[in-house]
Formats: sequence, C-alpha cells, structure tokens
Amino acid sequence: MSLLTVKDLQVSIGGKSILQDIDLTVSRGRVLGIVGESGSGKSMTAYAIMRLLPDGSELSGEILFNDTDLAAASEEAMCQVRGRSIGMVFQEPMTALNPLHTIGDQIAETVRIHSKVGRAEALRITLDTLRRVELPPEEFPPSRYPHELSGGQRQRVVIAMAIALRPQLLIADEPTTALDVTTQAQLLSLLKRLVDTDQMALILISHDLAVIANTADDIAVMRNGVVVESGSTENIFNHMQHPYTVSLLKASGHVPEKLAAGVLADEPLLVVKDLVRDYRLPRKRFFDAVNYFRAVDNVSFTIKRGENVGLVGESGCGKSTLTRAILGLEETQGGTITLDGERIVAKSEMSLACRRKMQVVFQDPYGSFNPRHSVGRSVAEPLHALEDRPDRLAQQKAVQEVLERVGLNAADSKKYIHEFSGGQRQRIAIARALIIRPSLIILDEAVSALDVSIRAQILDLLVELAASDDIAYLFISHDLSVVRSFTQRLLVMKDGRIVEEGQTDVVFSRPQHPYTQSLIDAVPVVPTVFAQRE
Amino acid sequence: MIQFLRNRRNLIIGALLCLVFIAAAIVSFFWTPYDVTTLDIANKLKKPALPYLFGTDHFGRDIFSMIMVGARTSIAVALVAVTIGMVVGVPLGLFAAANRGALFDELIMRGNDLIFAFPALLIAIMITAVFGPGALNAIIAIGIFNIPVFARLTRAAALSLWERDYILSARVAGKSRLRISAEHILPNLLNLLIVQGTIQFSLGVLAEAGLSYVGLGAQPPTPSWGRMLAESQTMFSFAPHLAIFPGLAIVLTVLGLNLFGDGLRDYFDPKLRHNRRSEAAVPLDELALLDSEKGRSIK
Amino acid sequence: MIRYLARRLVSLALTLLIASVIIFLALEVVPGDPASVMLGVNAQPETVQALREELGLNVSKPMRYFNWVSGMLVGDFGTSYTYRTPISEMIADRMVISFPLALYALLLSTLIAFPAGIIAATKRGSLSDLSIMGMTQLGVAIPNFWFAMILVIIFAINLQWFSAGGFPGWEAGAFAGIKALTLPAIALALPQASILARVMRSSLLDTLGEDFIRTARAKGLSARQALWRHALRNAMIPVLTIIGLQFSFLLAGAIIIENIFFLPGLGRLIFQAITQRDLIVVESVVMLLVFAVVAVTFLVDIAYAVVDPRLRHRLQ
Amino acid sequence: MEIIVYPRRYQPVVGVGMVNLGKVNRIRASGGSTMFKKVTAVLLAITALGWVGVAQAARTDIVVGMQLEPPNLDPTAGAAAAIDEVVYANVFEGLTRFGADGSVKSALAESWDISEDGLTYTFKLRSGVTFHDGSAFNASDVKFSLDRSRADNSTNAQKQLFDSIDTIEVADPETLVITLSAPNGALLFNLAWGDAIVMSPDTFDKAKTAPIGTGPFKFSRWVQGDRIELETNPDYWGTAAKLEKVVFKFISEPTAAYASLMAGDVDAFPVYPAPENLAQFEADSRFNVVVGSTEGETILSTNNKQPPFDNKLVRQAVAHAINRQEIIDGAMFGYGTPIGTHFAPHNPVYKDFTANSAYDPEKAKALLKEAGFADGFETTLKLPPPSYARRGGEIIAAQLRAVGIKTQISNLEWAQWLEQVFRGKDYGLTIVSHTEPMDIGIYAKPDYYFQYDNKEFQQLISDLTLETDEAKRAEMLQTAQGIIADDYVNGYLFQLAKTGVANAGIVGLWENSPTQANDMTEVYWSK
Repeated sequence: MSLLTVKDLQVSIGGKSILQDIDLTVSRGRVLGIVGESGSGKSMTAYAIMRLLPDGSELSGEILFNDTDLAAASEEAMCQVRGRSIGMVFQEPMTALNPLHTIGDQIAETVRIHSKVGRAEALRITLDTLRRVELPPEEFPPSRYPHELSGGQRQRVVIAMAIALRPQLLIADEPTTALDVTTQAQLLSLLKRLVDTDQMALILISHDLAVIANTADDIAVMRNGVVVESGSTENIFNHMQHPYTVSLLKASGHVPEKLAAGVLADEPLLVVKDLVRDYRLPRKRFFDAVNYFRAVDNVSFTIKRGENVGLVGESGCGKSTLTRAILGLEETQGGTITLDGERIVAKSEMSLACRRKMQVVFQDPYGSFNPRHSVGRSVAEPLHALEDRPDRLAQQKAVQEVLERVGLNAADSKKYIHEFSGGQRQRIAIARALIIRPSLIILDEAVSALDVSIRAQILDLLVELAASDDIAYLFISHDLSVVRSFTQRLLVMKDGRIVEEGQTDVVFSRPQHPYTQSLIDAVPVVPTVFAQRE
Repeated sequence: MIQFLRNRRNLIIGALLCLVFIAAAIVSFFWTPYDVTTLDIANKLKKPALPYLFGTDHFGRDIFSMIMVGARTSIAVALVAVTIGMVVGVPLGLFAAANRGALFDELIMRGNDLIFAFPALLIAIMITAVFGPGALNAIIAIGIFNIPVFARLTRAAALSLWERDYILSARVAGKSRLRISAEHILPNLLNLLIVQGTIQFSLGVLAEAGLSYVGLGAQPPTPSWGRMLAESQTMFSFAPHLAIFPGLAIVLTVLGLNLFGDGLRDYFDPKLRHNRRSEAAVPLDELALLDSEKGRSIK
Repeated sequence: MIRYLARRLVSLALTLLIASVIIFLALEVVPGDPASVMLGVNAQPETVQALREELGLNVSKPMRYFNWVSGMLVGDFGTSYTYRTPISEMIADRMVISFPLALYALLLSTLIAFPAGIIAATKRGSLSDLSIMGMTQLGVAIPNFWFAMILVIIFAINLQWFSAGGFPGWEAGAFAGIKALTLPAIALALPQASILARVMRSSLLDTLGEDFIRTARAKGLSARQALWRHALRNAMIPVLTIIGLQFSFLLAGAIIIENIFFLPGLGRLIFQAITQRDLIVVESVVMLLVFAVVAVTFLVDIAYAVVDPRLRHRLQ
Repeated sequence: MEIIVYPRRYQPVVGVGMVNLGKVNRIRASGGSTMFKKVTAVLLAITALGWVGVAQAARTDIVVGMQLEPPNLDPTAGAAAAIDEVVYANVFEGLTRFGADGSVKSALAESWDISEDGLTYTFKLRSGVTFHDGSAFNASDVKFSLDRSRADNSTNAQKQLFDSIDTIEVADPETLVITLSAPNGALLFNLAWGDAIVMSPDTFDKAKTAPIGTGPFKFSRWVQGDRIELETNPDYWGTAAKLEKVVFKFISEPTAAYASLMAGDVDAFPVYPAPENLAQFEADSRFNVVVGSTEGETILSTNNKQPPFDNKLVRQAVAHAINRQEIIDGAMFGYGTPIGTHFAPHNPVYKDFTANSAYDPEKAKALLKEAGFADGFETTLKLPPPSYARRGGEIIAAQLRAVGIKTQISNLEWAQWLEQVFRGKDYGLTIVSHTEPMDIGIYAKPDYYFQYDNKEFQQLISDLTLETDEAKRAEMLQTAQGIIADDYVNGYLFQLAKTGVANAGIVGLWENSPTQANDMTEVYWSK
C-alpha cells in the first residue's frame, strides 16, 4: 500500500500556474526519484507536499498521506506532520542550519517540539540520531556550531534533524548537488541505508539522472510543471516513452567527438614548474610564528599547443588558486609559469602579447557579465589587450563575427545580458574568450552550472572551436564524467598537489593513486542498458 | 496599471512631494507672492487667510513666500552637501576597494571611523565657531559627515563586486584597477548610490534645519525653515502658524525624499537590503566581509 | 581572546590619540579668548593678561596639549577656565543626567521599535505593517526639536502633567528624576524608534527568508515558533549595530533637546563652554564623547561575538 | 567704561541704615544661644507646617529664572552680569550699594566723612557684622578686598573703578580711611558696584564656587548647569529677608523660559528674554509683567574709521534711514523708548535729540547721493546673540536696503563679537546695548571700538570731570549729548526696557535695573 499518493496536484503562485496535474505515489521502503532540469517544478512539488509553499500560492488536488489529505489539513495539523511523519532535507547545507544554535540543540528541537520528553531524553535521541547519520558524537559533539562543520557534515546534521523522530517519509531536495562527488556518494548510500533500516519512504529530487538512476526504485520525470513520464526505474530506462526523457538520457551521457591525436603539435604552450602559493594564516596568539597554508604545492605540468587537458579535484584542493595564478591574478611564492615562452608574473604588467594568448570562461553564467554593459561591449573587452586595438567599426565587426561563430546572432551584440538564458550566456562568454584568438582557454567549471541538455551543446561547440582555431583548453571541473568525455589528458589534484597525471582514458581505466580511484568510484554513471536490480 | 501604481506607491507619493518642493524652490527664483526681504511690521502676525495664504511672521513677511525661498535654501544646502559627500566619498571608497588591504585602504577606513566617532552636531558647531555661521559652513559640516557614509558604502559594495567573475575577465583583459573601477564597479554602484544619495539628501534637509535652528545655518535675511522654527517658537502659543508651516515643510520634504528613496530602492532591486541608514548597512557588510576574508585565505 | 582584545584596544587608543590631536588643533584655531570673554568690555588689557597668566593660557601650545593629554590619562581633565572647577567633576555632574537620559531614550526606542518591527515584518503587507511603516516614515521625518516643542506645549503647558524642563536632581528621588527626563526621552526616542523599527523589520524579513527558517518549519515549528526561536536572534545582529550607534548618538546628540528642556547635561555643558570659549572643557567633553562612541562600537563588537558563535573565535 | 559724572540723584541715603542697625542688634541678642535658635527653628517649621495644613500659607521660597548661568560666583573675578544677578546684595555687600531707584545707599559702611579737599574718605563701618561662616567682619577685610582688586596682578574686570585710590588704611576695626590721588566725586558710586564687594581674606579663594559674604542670604548649593540655591542668613545685621530660600534657575532658551513660567516651574523671570510673550502674560491674571528701565542704550554702532562711515553724510543718511518705532515694535514688541543720543531717557539731564535723526528715507537717499553713494554701498552688520540685536538687525538691514545700503548680516557669539568687533574693529555696523550706567564718556576714547575721534568732545568730557557745579554739569552733559547726536556717531535706537514677568503673588522685585542685580532682600509672597 502506498504511503503517499499525490493526485491532480495543481499549484499556482500569484495566478501563474506552476504545477499541473501532478500524480505521484511512494511506498514505505522505496525511493521515488524526481528528476528534471531547472524550473521543471520538482522542488515546488516537494514544498507542496510539505505545505510550505511561498505566500500567495494556491494549491488544489489531493495529497493523501496515510489516507489523510494533507492538501486540506489545517496549519496546526501540518505542524504535527512536519518533522514527525514527514522529514525534509534541502539543497544548501551551508545555509540550512541556524548559525547561532548548536547542532545538538537543532536536532533536539525536532524531538522536543513534537513530544514532551525531558532534556536528557532529547539528548539521548540526539546522540543516537547523530550516530545514525554517521557523525559519531565522540568526534562531533552536539555542542558544535554549524560553522565548525564541513558541507557534507552539515548535510548529515540536516538529515539527522529530519529523521530524528523516524518519519515515515523523507523528502530530500537536491541533497547532494552542492557537495563533492565522494561526499555525494557517501550521503546517497547513507540515505539508502536509512530507507532500508527504517522502512522509510524517500522522495529524492535531483537534476542528475545518474544520481536518480543509481538510487531510486521509481522515477518521475518532470518538465515545465508536468510529470512527463513515471514508473519503475527499470521500466523507464528500458522502455523509455517520452522524447524528453530520451533526450535527457542522451545528454547525460553525451560524449563530444574528441580531437584526433594527430592534430596535436608537440610544442609546449603552457609550462607550469614547481609552482607554490602560500597564504598567510592569522596568528592564534600575538607572539606565534607566522603560519602559512600552502594552497598550491609544487605543481608542475605542461599543456601542449591545441591540447585539451582536464584538471579535477574536490573543492578546496587548490584548483581555483592555480587557475588564478596562471591568469596572472595571484602572487606566487615559488616556481614559474611560462606561456608560449614568456613568464607570467602577477602584479607586474603582463605583456599585451602574452595576455592575448590566454582567455578564461567562468562557471557562473550570471556573474560573468557586467549587467550594465551591452553584450557587444562585454565581448569586445579582451580587445583591450591588443597592441593594435582595432577601431570601433572593426571591433563591432569582430564581435558580430564571433557571436555568429558561437551560434548567436550578430544583432545580439546590442542586447543586454539579462535577455539571455544561461546556455546563451555561456556561449557569449566563449565568444568573449575567442575574440582575440587565444592559444589557451581556461574553462573554469565552465559547464557545471548548466542543465545537461545545454551542457552537451556547449561541449560540442568547444570541441568544434578547438578543431578550427587550434586552441588548447585547461578544463577544470569537479565533475569527472564530463572530464572523461571531453579531455585528452587529465591532472588530478588533491591538497594542493597533482597526485596523478596521464591520458584521460588511461587514468579512468587504470587509476594509479587511491584518491583517483575513490573519485572514479564515486561518480554516478547512467547505465546504458538498465539491468534488473536485486 | 493599478498594480503597477500600488507597487510604486512610495515612489509616486515621494516623487510628488519632492516635486512640489523642488518646484517651489525653482519658482521662488522668479516669483514669490511677496518679497521675503521686505518687512511690513504693520502687518505682522497675520493669521493664515488671503492674501497671506500661510499668514505673516513677526516682521510681517509672507510665510508662504518664505517657505518657497526656504525650500531653495534647504534643497541647495542638502544637495551640495550630499554632492560633496559623493564626489569625495565615492572615489575614496572605490580606490580603497581597488587596493583592498593596502595601507591606503586601511588609512581611508580608519579615517572614516574617526569621522564617525565625532559627534556630528558638535563638529558643525565647532566649524561655525571657527569660520562663523552661514550656509556655506553648514554645507561643509554636513558634507564632511557625508563623506564617510559614501566611502564606506562604496567600499563595501565595491568589494563584493570585485569578487565577480566579470571583474576577473576584465583583469584578464589587462585592464588597470582604476579603469575597472570606472568601467565596471562604478556603474553597478549607481543604483545603490542614488538610493543612498536620496536618503542622505533627506538627512541633509533635516541637518540643515537643525543647524539653522541653533543659528548655524543660512544667515538672515535668507529664509530658512529651521531658523523660521527657531524664531517663531516663542510665539507658538499665540501664533502657531509661524511654527506649523515651516515644520510641515520640513516633515513633508524629508518624508517625500525618504519615500522616494525607498521607492527607488524597491524599483531598482527589491532584494536590496532594507536598512534605512547606511551607517547601519555598512558595518554589517564589513562584518560579512571579515568572514569572507577568513574563508578566502583558507581556500 | 587576549590578542583580539589587545589589537582592538591598541587601535582604540590610537583612534583616541589622533582624535585628541584633531580636537586640540581644531579648537586652537577657534577665534575668541576665554579671558576676554570672562572680563568683558571694560577690562584693561593688563587685567586680561593677568587672567591669561592665571588660567595658564600663556603656556606654549605643545606643552598645553601634553599637559591635557597626560592629565586625562590619570583621569584629570584639568580645570575649567570659566567655572574654575575640575572638569572631571563637572563631567561627572552632567553625566548623571546625560547617561540616564540616553539610556531612557534607548529603552523607550527599543520598547517601541521591537514590537512594531516584529509586527510589521510578520504581517508584511497587511494594514498594520503599512500603518507602522507609515508612522516610522513620519517619525524619521519630524525634526526632534520641533517634536519636543509640541510635547512641551501639550504635556507641560496645557496638561501640566510634566515640568516644562529642568532636573530636580537624583536626590529628589528616582521617580522625580525619571519624570523630569520623560518628555526629553520621548522627544529623543521617536526618530530613533522609527529607525530601529525599520531596521528590525527589514532584518527580520531577511532572516525569515533564510534557509534555516525553512528547515525549522520543515521540522514542524509553526511560523510563530520559527520566528521566536530562530529568526529573532539572527535578526538582532544589525539591530545591535543600530542600538550601539544610537546610544552614542543619544549621548552626544542631545544638545538641542537638552537646551529645550533646560537639562544640565553634557550637551548643554559643551554648548555653553563653546560660547564662553572654555576650550579645555570643550576639548575634554568632545574627547569623552569620542571615547564613548569608540567604546560603544567596541562593546557592540563584543556583543556580536556573544550573539554569533561564528565570531566567537575572536574571543577565544 | 569709565564713570566720569556723579549726578545729584545718586547721593547716598544713610537713614535707612540706622534703623536697620537696631534691628540687627535685637536679632543678634535673641539669637545668642544656638540651642535656643534650633528650638525656634523647629517651632517655626512646625508652625509653618501647621499653616500649610490649615490655610494656604504664604510661600517662603522662590524660583527665579535667569537666561545665563554665571560662570562663577565671585563678582570681583568676571564681567558676567549673571554673577551680580545672583550674589549682588543677596550674598555679598560692599561699603555702599545701589538701591532699586539707582541711588547709592550705605551698606557695610554705616556712614562716612569726606575731607574738604575731597581726597580722604573716612568710613565708619557697621559693628556686629559677621560673614556667613561665622567669622567677624572688620575694616581689614575691606582693605584686603579693595587692595586685591586694584593690585597689579588683579583680575578684576572693572579695575578702573579703583584707579583714583591711593592708599587704604585701617584706623581701627570699625574705621577705614581711603586716600585718593585726585578728587573723585564718583568714589561712593564706584564702591557700590558688585566688583567692589567685601570678602574675607580667609574665604575669598572659595568665592568662585562657594561664596561667603555678609549679605541677607547664604549660598547653599550650586547644581552646575541648572540652578543656584540661596537660603536666608539668620545672623544678618540688617532686616532679615522675608524669603527662606531663593533658587536661581538657568534657562537659556526663550521658549523654555516661556514654558517654565507657564508650567509653574519658575516663579519669576526678572529679565524675560522674549518680549513677544509679554502681552500674553499681561492678559493672564496669574502673572504680573514688570516693565522698567535699564541703563542700556541700544545703538547701531558704526565703525567711524571705516569708509564710507568716515563720512558724516553717510552716517547721517543711515540715521535717517532708520525707523526707530518699527524696530521697537518689530524687535521688542513695543517695549523700549526711542533715543536720539547716547543717554538714558529716565535721567533728568537727558535731552531728546530724536528729531535730529527722524525717519526720512528720502532724505537718507539724498544724503547718500550727496556723499557720492547714489547707488548705495555694501557693508557688514555683525550681530551679537541677544534678540534685540538679531531681530533689530534684520529690521535695520531691511530699512537700509530700502535706501540702497546692502548689509551682509553675520550672527556672532559674544566671544566672536568681542574678538572681531570690539577688539579687532573689523566691522561696518553692529547692534549692541551699552548697559553700564552713565557711560557717555566712552565717546571720548578715540580707540574705542566705534573709533570716534572728536577733540572738542574729548575736551568737554575732561572739563566735566573737574566741574563740580551741578547746573553747569547738567549743561555740559547736554552739550555732550548734542555733539554726538549731531555727529551721528552711531545710530541711536532705543533704551532697552527691563521686562520682567513674575507670579502675581510676588511683591518687592526691582522694577528698574540700575545695576544688574536681583536683590531678593525685600521680596515676599503676598498670598
């Protein structure tokens, strides 16, 4: 018998329809995966079940939970349900906890709000719950504050709060999106274990088909506020009906056509040698010796002309610092960076000749552009680095040309950035990088923020450009699956060091370093043919 | 349309109030019902009734005319003072943000703290004790205290902009910090500065009234709302209109400017922090920055 | 903790030192001689000279600065030129009025602002929100001296519930003292309460939009419980800043109000001292006020650390 | 400002003192035992309480409002009028004193003899006088006080009062002999000033904060910034004061002054700062408005050395451009007497020269044209804080503008006024009230701030000092008045009125202001 049945759920906010005719079912001990790209309404569905929709929302339909219609329940009744019968975990572990309360208090609050237990009993349950989410209280005493924990640990605390009273249903809204792959794998297995041991139902919401495929028993695919396809995981993967699901699957496993190895000229473009970057740490006491934190630790590697090199590592491994150093934006304490024979040194004026050989595309398609500048002006900005800066007309022409090359219209140069979607913005960012015909483009998580379908398009574009313009890429990403499909050579970074380097295929098939191995193991992979799960 | 008007209620009411007073100030250059410098002692302390719409004061001057000319004084003093604050404070803030952590940055910030530590009215009194009272010195006094307001606001907001990716792009393009400040940072601060400017403007009107009230603002015969209040307050019991009209003029102007500022803020960015006073907003931002500083150095 | 406090104290001392130089230099250029003011228009020049000698005004400027600063370090602010009494005593006498007045006004301001801000934030967009915000707009726009005048006319002259001003002294009893400070405190508190209510509202709105409020609701807390248990303390951080600023403002900014209510507080003392060119009093009181501002900022910083565990590392 | 005249009406009146003496002895006799005193006090207090309970007893305390707080309480150590307004005749006394009518009366000196040559004054002091601290008063205290004020390192603001004194000798504890270097008919007048009061050598150094004098009231406490309290002196040598407690409360804001009277916080404001409220107080039966005269000639002081005011025609034009009545009505709400020269109208030898500078803007314009300023000119008008100056200044500026003279008004504090105008002589016009009695002699000082240099006038004043014949003196004084009126040295505006407001139940406050004092000796509540 199903625990939760959603029937004909409709939600509108301020008169605007957000969800239409949603039908979902989930039973105890099973995992329902809701997958969809941004804006598909998957989170809103979760909020609707919790009755935590924003002000001004209207809800209709039925949400039958243990045969009670939550859609018709009073707010008081909902308060009884939330936290006790249905728990919820959110995407952002960094902000989901009250920074002023200890984690113990916050977990205990769930207990005390629903039952009249004493302080000691609440503490006992808290400690027990901490153990259940694998945060041993010996290591993570309940007196800790959220800021003393890492993102993964915080997310465990959030889960602990949600499951402290062993609810029948847990809703997890993108619980691992903000986390590193290894952490993600650990959390997903934790959730699965909890479902098994507590016979709990879990609704797992994710944009990542691979995550859903590896975790969920049943899948609902959402798009534009509608469930386009649903069924058991096995069924969905083996007998896909809806074209959207098909395209989603295709995009997730998209492999851009790699460059033939023969195109490479065996000529070093970027040479990084023994690079060191130290940060000074604040002193704990006045007379303490000055301590340093080594963000980049004796890093050496070479990128050849036209080569496509990947750099992977989890957050905090030093890859951003390394990027900034290569771009000449970061002072270094040792080693050298040479681009096409010329030294790159921060703070001193880098020569224009050197500048024009290197460009960068950042992750956030929203923060990469000055909102007050027209697209044309933004794209033309790197021309500043040219010695013989073209005149206005020539600049305009160059901008139009390059916009067309990345698949936009010449007329788009007059528009402003807010008129474009995330994918289009990333195209514009690439156009900006291309305009001075650099030899090296650093792609700093350039496709991480994009939906899978858009990501596939951008990757294709990048490959095509590399082929025609003889551009080398330094492709930085935390997402190993993308790196695997896109790069030729791979650098694995951990704690400021390059721990493994080699041909991408070789590294993936025969990783040498245990860290690389654990990274690869953690990556959820979309199965091409879905085998029956045991 | 009605929804539009309702959402912009603050903006519209504020703009209307401001317009009334700005119009009064401008018209007063060409025409006032009566000459405010001519005294007509025989007609003193007339109650509000035509031909004296707001009555006459203890010298027989038409209060309506004086309020028109007083608007000019108030607006001029506050506007110039805010302009001084902006013209000096914004570049300082931009420069400090562009050279974050440098000695110069430190000096500017500590200098700002120092100015903030002084009680403003006392400094105004001291300035006028040195240079004598007058509109110019009122402007200087108010202007000085506007400098750190804008410097801190600019610095705090600019620092967060400096973290944006498009600034990195500009730096990769080889643009100098000065040029980035001018091309990228400043234009993105304009909304914020306009909103803050409006609020400082309203505070300036209040400050001018306060300074004139204690006799440190514009000198007679130039009418000034604050001085009109000060001169009339002993007569409040038998001629309340002398104090009520200039008082209302101050309240409505300040109200108008505040509503306009709030409306602008909502218009520009509904998510912008709703802190009324920049003194409040800025240390907060800095607090946040302090943390991010820590975060950054470890990353 | 010691390191943090030490660093803060050093910068505090440095600020005060620079402030003392600025104050001294600024006042040295103020035209007007206390001796001439004291002796009036009939005095013979040699009499003025004799008085200057007696007041120590003929000592060189660096020496006078040194004497002033070194005196202050041991709590001796010097002797007033005109009153000829130790300034520390005068300040102490005035402090017992200014300090309670500022505290009283702050208390009123907080008592008005907190409920108003909370109601406005929780009932955002409602009629009560609109009217509270309208009132605060008005409260910010009304010059407090004008408001004070109106208060006097209504409550002192017409209703005669309060004195028009003056202070009977604390020896007349706490009630009499508080009563005498009530109208001035209300006049001072109104604009401050308006500002505080607005900050309270916006800060609370920000906090209510935070993820952890959503988490709390998901735990089963009602909207009201989430407000009291999670939102308020987080929203207090900007409010604390404002309260700190307001206290120093109220301490220093009461000059006009003290004049309207003829309260013998610090503001009135300094105003009087400026007109009499009793510069050493002006210097010392301004110094004290600067100290108050800096010290309050310091305390607010420490208060942050108490409220916010993320900043507690400063104290540990 | 030097006093060079000694008109008849300031002759000392001695008789009252004789009567008082008897009373003092009686009181002293009855107060011989402290025990008895205490018992009396307790009984009196009980009786007083009983009265309060039974019927409304007349109050024995008073709260007097003053605009300015004295910087200290030593009248020999500062020029501030507020010092005298608190302590003169109340706490401190000198050999002689001013009466309410301006006459010089005996005070600590019971009587005196003047030698034929006018150089030796022998004062017979009262006996049985004690200071408030209980110590006895004798001639050496007088000698100490006067010597201190005329010493080289003296900081007495009116040191010139003692210029003519050569030696002071104590003949016996009750006799003091003062020898002059030259005859000075004004000596007794001079000794009546607050700057010539008598203090004890043991307590003079405390006078600034805790004055100890011989007067009918003892200083009891000073809450700085707020009030000074006096209490009656039971051991007073003369008629004891009727009030038991006097509180001087300092309220600088005119609005606050109004509010304090209306709210009943203050019982009397002898110099009420806002004439605009007087009509209201007059209409209110709870209050009495006392309008009297002061020695304050309010003038539009003119810098006679600064062009174009060095031209008499310009000064004359200014004089004719001024409408005195309008200033009195507009600035003082009708309180004030127009004057045409620098002399108090209540003085018998005053001569009315107002017609000499009658309001005639056409004539003013013509005179300006004649002086070569057909298009007018621009000058400064520097105004000290009192409202007569600030408001009068605005009116005068408007009147001068009407004839083409533009003025740039700057409002100054007293400190700035003294610095810029009085000492620096950096001004064109200013408005100030000269409140010292009989001060026409300032026009004989060429370096005085209005820089009037007329040899004829200077001669006349020095002749006047030597002249003893009253009729001739009167004539000379009138000539002097005429000279400065004809020379249009300054714009003569009006004699400042003393406008006091008091609770209708208060009797005995001074109506006029011959000197700046609030003599509370004879003040009492009638109901």
